[in-house]
Amino acid sequence: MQLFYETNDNTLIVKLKGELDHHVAEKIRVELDEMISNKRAKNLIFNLKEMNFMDSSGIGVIIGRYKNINKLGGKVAVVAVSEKVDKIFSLAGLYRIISKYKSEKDALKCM
Amino acid sequence: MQLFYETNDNTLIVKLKGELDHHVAEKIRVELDEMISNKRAKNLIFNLKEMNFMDSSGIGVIIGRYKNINKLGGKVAVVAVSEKVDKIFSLAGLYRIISKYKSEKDALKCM
Amino acid sequence: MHVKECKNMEYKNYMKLELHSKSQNEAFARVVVAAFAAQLDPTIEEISDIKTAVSEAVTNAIIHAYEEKNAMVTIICRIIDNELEIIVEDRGKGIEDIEKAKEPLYTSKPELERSGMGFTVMETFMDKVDVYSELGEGTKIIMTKKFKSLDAD
Amino acid sequence: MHVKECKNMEYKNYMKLELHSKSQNEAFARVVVAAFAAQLDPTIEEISDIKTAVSEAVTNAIIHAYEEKNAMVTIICRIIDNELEIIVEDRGKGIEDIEKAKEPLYTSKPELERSGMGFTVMETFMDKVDVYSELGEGTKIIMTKKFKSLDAD
Ligand SMILES: Nc1ncnc2c1ncn2[C@@H]1O[C@H](COP(=O)(O)OP(=O)(O)O)[C@@H](O)[C@H]1O
Ligand SMILES: Nc1ncnc2c1ncn2[C@@H]1O[C@H](COP(=O)(O)OP(=O)(O)O)[C@@H](O)[C@H]1O
Repeated sequence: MQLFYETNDNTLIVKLKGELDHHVAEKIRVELDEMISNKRAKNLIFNLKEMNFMDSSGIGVIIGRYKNINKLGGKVAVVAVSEKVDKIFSLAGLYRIISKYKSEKDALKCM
Repeated sequence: MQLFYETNDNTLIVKLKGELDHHVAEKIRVELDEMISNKRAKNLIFNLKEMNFMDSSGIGVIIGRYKNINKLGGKVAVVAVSEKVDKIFSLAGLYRIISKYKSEKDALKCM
Repeated sequence: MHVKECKNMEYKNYMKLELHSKSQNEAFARVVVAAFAAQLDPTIEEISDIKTAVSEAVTNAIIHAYEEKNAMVTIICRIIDNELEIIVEDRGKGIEDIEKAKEPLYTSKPELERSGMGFTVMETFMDKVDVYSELGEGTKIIMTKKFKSLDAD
Repeated sequence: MHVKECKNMEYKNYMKLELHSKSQNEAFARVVVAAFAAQLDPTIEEISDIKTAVSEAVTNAIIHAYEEKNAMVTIICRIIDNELEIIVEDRGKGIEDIEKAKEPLYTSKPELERSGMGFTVMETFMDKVDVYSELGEGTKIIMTKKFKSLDAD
């Protein structure tokens, strides 16, 4: 799995490329938390356009980041969610706490 | 594995696409022999450009066709042979009985 | 140009895979089951469904059954007609209360950021999921999926 | 844009695959071994080498050991550092004269259009090939290949 990131004001935008399972989840989590604190990011956007596999371990990663960010008053969003991943997110009730947008631009507007 | 064919005068040109192993060799053999007799082909050209895997079962298929065609005074040629398959053909001494060409055009000239 | 498709379908097949309970084998397990299912002429969607379910079951064996200690996970696949049965088995600690374990959002390892959605995902993407478990003995997940592609012919 | 590669290398791993001695499983066996070898960060050439060798050994078990009757073939892969060991084992008829069997162009089944090049191909594409066989008991092929990619780091 590859992780690309950029910042826009106080929002960290993270692109995940490849397969997000338990094996990579542990490393992704550490990387993300480091970035969030290094960049002093308030909000977090996950762009999932190039994530071609995810299982429930991915939900854990996203909810975990949400908890930290939410504590400090920030928001988390997901962008370019495939049908399959959308089903998994819905099962987990993720959209009760995190918003979904079509594009990074749309998400940035609402941060 | 897919098998494409066309004829040029009395030469049958066969394109093999995919993987040629023992599993498909049996079917390919039957198909080829049927085509050769239906088309009354004298010569046979194998275009291997899109064959992305072959093991020694492929040598058996080619030598088998060579034997039949040679009996009736025809020629067999191979075209667009990858480095890997070239190594396998060389090991088997295939080029002592069958010629290799860069293109179908070159092969047709020598039929 | 004429085209001849050289493809063969057999409606009965079997494989058994044993592998180390290492997290890098999760991706490997998915690929193996998907490759075995290829003979059923699956849609991309069907392949994705079984990959996800296998990933959940194998991950559970690694995290919950063996708690990341190195041991063996067994995967058995059986094809009968257009149905694929996938068994994922461990000899780990077992599940005390299977009904509770299957509840959405229930996890015994929130500290590892598990979401508790593993069984729910398996049940969503497979046609049938049966769980057999014995404390101290291990767990066996039997999942089946009927592939549509062959019905259509 | 910054890039972070999230990739993990472990230098010890193991898997065992049992499968029906059906010819459609030849391609499956190649894919499984190639997928297992992926963790060694192989070149396309190295993957192609091991696929070819596995194809030869599994085909031999199906054709020669079991003479196309349905039985089980076992494949074991072991990774130690940058070396992959592949064992292909059958419980078929066994080989009477291993030296003769290994000779290029020798085949006991010319009527099936076998080329007699299977062992030669295995020896060409792998670093080492050992053959153990007992008449009536079965045959075990142990092949190893050292992967260059990791040496270069
Ligand atoms: N193979 C297993 N061995 C032991 N316990 C398991 C196994 N699989 C699941 N469990 C138990 O069932 C619970 C729910 O599993 P699951 O729905 O996959 O969620 P998660 O993996 O996120 O915890 C786990 O937290 C664990 O307690
Ligand atoms: N697994 C096996 N069990 C029994 N006999 C075998 C096995 N593998 C190879 N042999 C014998 O060794 C011979 C040479 O094998 P090989 O070099 O692979 O050529 P081919 O498969 O084309 O015959 C075979 O023809 C067969 O007699």
